[in-house]
Amino acid sequence: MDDKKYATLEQEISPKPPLFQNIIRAFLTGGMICLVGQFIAVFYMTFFDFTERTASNPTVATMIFIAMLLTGFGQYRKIAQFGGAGAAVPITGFGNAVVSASIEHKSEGYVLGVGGNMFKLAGSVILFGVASAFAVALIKTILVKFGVVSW
Amino acid sequence: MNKKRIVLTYFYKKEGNAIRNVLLYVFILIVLSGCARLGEGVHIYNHSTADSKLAERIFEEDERLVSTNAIFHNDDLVAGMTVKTFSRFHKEKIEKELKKKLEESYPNLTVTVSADNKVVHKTSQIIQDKEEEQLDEKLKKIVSLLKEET
Amino acid sequence: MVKKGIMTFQTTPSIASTGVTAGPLERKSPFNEQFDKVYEDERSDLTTNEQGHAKMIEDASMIALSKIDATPSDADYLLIGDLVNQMTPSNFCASSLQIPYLGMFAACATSVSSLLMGALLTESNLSTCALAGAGSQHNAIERQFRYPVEYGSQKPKTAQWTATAAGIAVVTPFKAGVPKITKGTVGRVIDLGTTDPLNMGAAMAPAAMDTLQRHLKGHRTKESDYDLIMTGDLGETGFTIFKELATRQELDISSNARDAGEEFYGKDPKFLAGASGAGCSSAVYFSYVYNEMMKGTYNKVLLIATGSLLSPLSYQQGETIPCIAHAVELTMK
Amino acid sequence: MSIFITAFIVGGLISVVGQLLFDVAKLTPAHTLCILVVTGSILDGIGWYEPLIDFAGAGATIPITSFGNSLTHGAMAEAEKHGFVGVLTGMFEVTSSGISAAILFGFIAAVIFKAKGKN
Repeated sequence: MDDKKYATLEQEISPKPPLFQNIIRAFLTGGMICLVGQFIAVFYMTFFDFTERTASNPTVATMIFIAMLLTGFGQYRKIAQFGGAGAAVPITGFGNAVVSASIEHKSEGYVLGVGGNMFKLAGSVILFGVASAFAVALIKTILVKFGVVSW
Repeated sequence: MNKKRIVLTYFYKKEGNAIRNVLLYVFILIVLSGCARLGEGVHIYNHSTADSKLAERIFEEDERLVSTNAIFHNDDLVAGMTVKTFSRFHKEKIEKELKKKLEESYPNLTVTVSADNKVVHKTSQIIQDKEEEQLDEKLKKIVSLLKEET
Repeated sequence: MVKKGIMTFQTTPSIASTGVTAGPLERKSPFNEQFDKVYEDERSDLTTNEQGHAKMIEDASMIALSKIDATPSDADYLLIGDLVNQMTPSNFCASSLQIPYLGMFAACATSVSSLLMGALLTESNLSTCALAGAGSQHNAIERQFRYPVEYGSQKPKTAQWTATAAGIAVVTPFKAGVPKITKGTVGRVIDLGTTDPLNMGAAMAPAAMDTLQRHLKGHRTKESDYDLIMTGDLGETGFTIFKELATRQELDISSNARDAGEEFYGKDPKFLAGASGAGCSSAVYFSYVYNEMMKGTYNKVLLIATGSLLSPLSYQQGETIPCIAHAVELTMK
Repeated sequence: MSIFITAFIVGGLISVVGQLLFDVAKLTPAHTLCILVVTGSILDGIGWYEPLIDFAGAGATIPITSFGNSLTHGAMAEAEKHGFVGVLTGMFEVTSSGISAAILFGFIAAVIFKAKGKN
């Protein structure tokens, strides 16, 4: 049996991801997390001196704090198995990636283990965030200088 | 061994409580954030010598607004407004437009217009409480909050 | 007669006793009753996962030895392996047991490859008591091959759950009343180009089929001669493919083929396609299968343990997943 | 109060995009998140992300796309003031509260918790 023949056989037999169900679940989970985030944002706006713009920072920090608790108590994994991208895409997923790696590498000590491996999974997101921010800002600056667009 | 299990089950029970508590807080938040506001329409609190009729018309004519709270105080005009759901995409544009209109109508006043939730909330409070003392300070604070960037 | 990996053991080395240990989660397994020791704590009350892993293998070895009233000083060889980098749990276990040690690695097929090695040493009169087996610990292996344990990623239905278990068998020269190792087949590495590390069953099924065919052909036996043909950890998906491949090769294994990985957690959908890991096959082979043979339920059994020989490095570099399967035939007579 | 509804819907839809990248494009979580971050950054470059935040609130600030947006926004704000030099200095000035929070809470979690293999 050659590779191609086997690949078709494997495709036939391996259960497909239930796309529709996964999408619904991702929508509900992602929506739910953002809804909780919105409640927190409103909370900060109502009781503290934050505007819509400035409230997003403490909101994100609070969400990551919640993600830390859920990860530590072993619940985030279950939410992610149910919600898929709905749990990975919100900032809580980023928090989960950092927190889970930290907990995991605690056994190697705080410097080499936690410090060295904290961004094992989330590091690529930071890299591409910073790199693309630089590229986009540079391109926009050039375009503005040439008068193609304005700020 | 046994002791450890007891501690563990305690934590698991705690966990359930924690989730319930979070839901409770969320519920409280809905209630709190829902009731501290003025309803639809234009609410003007004039604490100055300026004529507020003009402003009222400007706000009423704009169909994208749901509610407006405008406060006139000495040389300041601070307005907080709620924008219709899909007009929120153009929030900045609406703010700029209205600011320009108001500045044309009231050249003597310093105009601050914002669709920010916080401003709406604060202005609602001031109008509802008919606050007079420290009004100056409170308005200054609103303006300074808006200037913060991050 | 040794030819192209086909082995026949004339002296029929015997499995005098076995020892199986498992983690707390493995209580959910239908084989739970058969395990010799089940820990309350997944780290065996030690600090790190890897220490717990080593302790688990060590305890299994001690249990297996104690059943024949032996001590580590009576054992001639320690043939064990696991899936952690450089097999450190096995190394630490060997360090505390002080039995002459040969580290074995065939990924999840280590249970059978070590058994074959033990039988060879016994057959050639070099050993009177060899310990063979393997173990795996969920946390230590998941972290090694996949993501941190608490990381939330949605696993497909084809993914398997690494079992926390260790199984050790004591291989001695012929002994009456216990299962005997009569034949074996050393597998070839089969790679049909699959690349999905979350569908290992599909990667390993062709290797299992290749070894089964070679075993049947090399020893001139028929699939119906066996009371039980048990694969190691193909899981639900891999086992379905395995049965499909058998049908295409015109082998009828519908009545006697089973998979240890698929049944390990009682087909609980929470565990997706079932169990995997070196501990999965060794725990089932050396507890359930061994006990059933002792009871007389099965007389002739073919064990095919499968292993996928990948590393996190190799699949991140886009390599395919090479797989192996070793077979051993046990008879009660 | 329609902000809650829009937050739910927009947040859900961004997650659905992520799920499609998982299941249809067969990408790993890391690749998917990187694509979303870059997308957020580009959307901010053409000035679409801020209106989305105005529209959906946390529905746009909680998904990882906002991470690219906030970094780009900071860099562009500096660039607007100081030109090309601003792009560089802006990069060093902007931070995301997400990163600092994740570092801090990650460390706290490492002190408090231990990984469990429960299912």
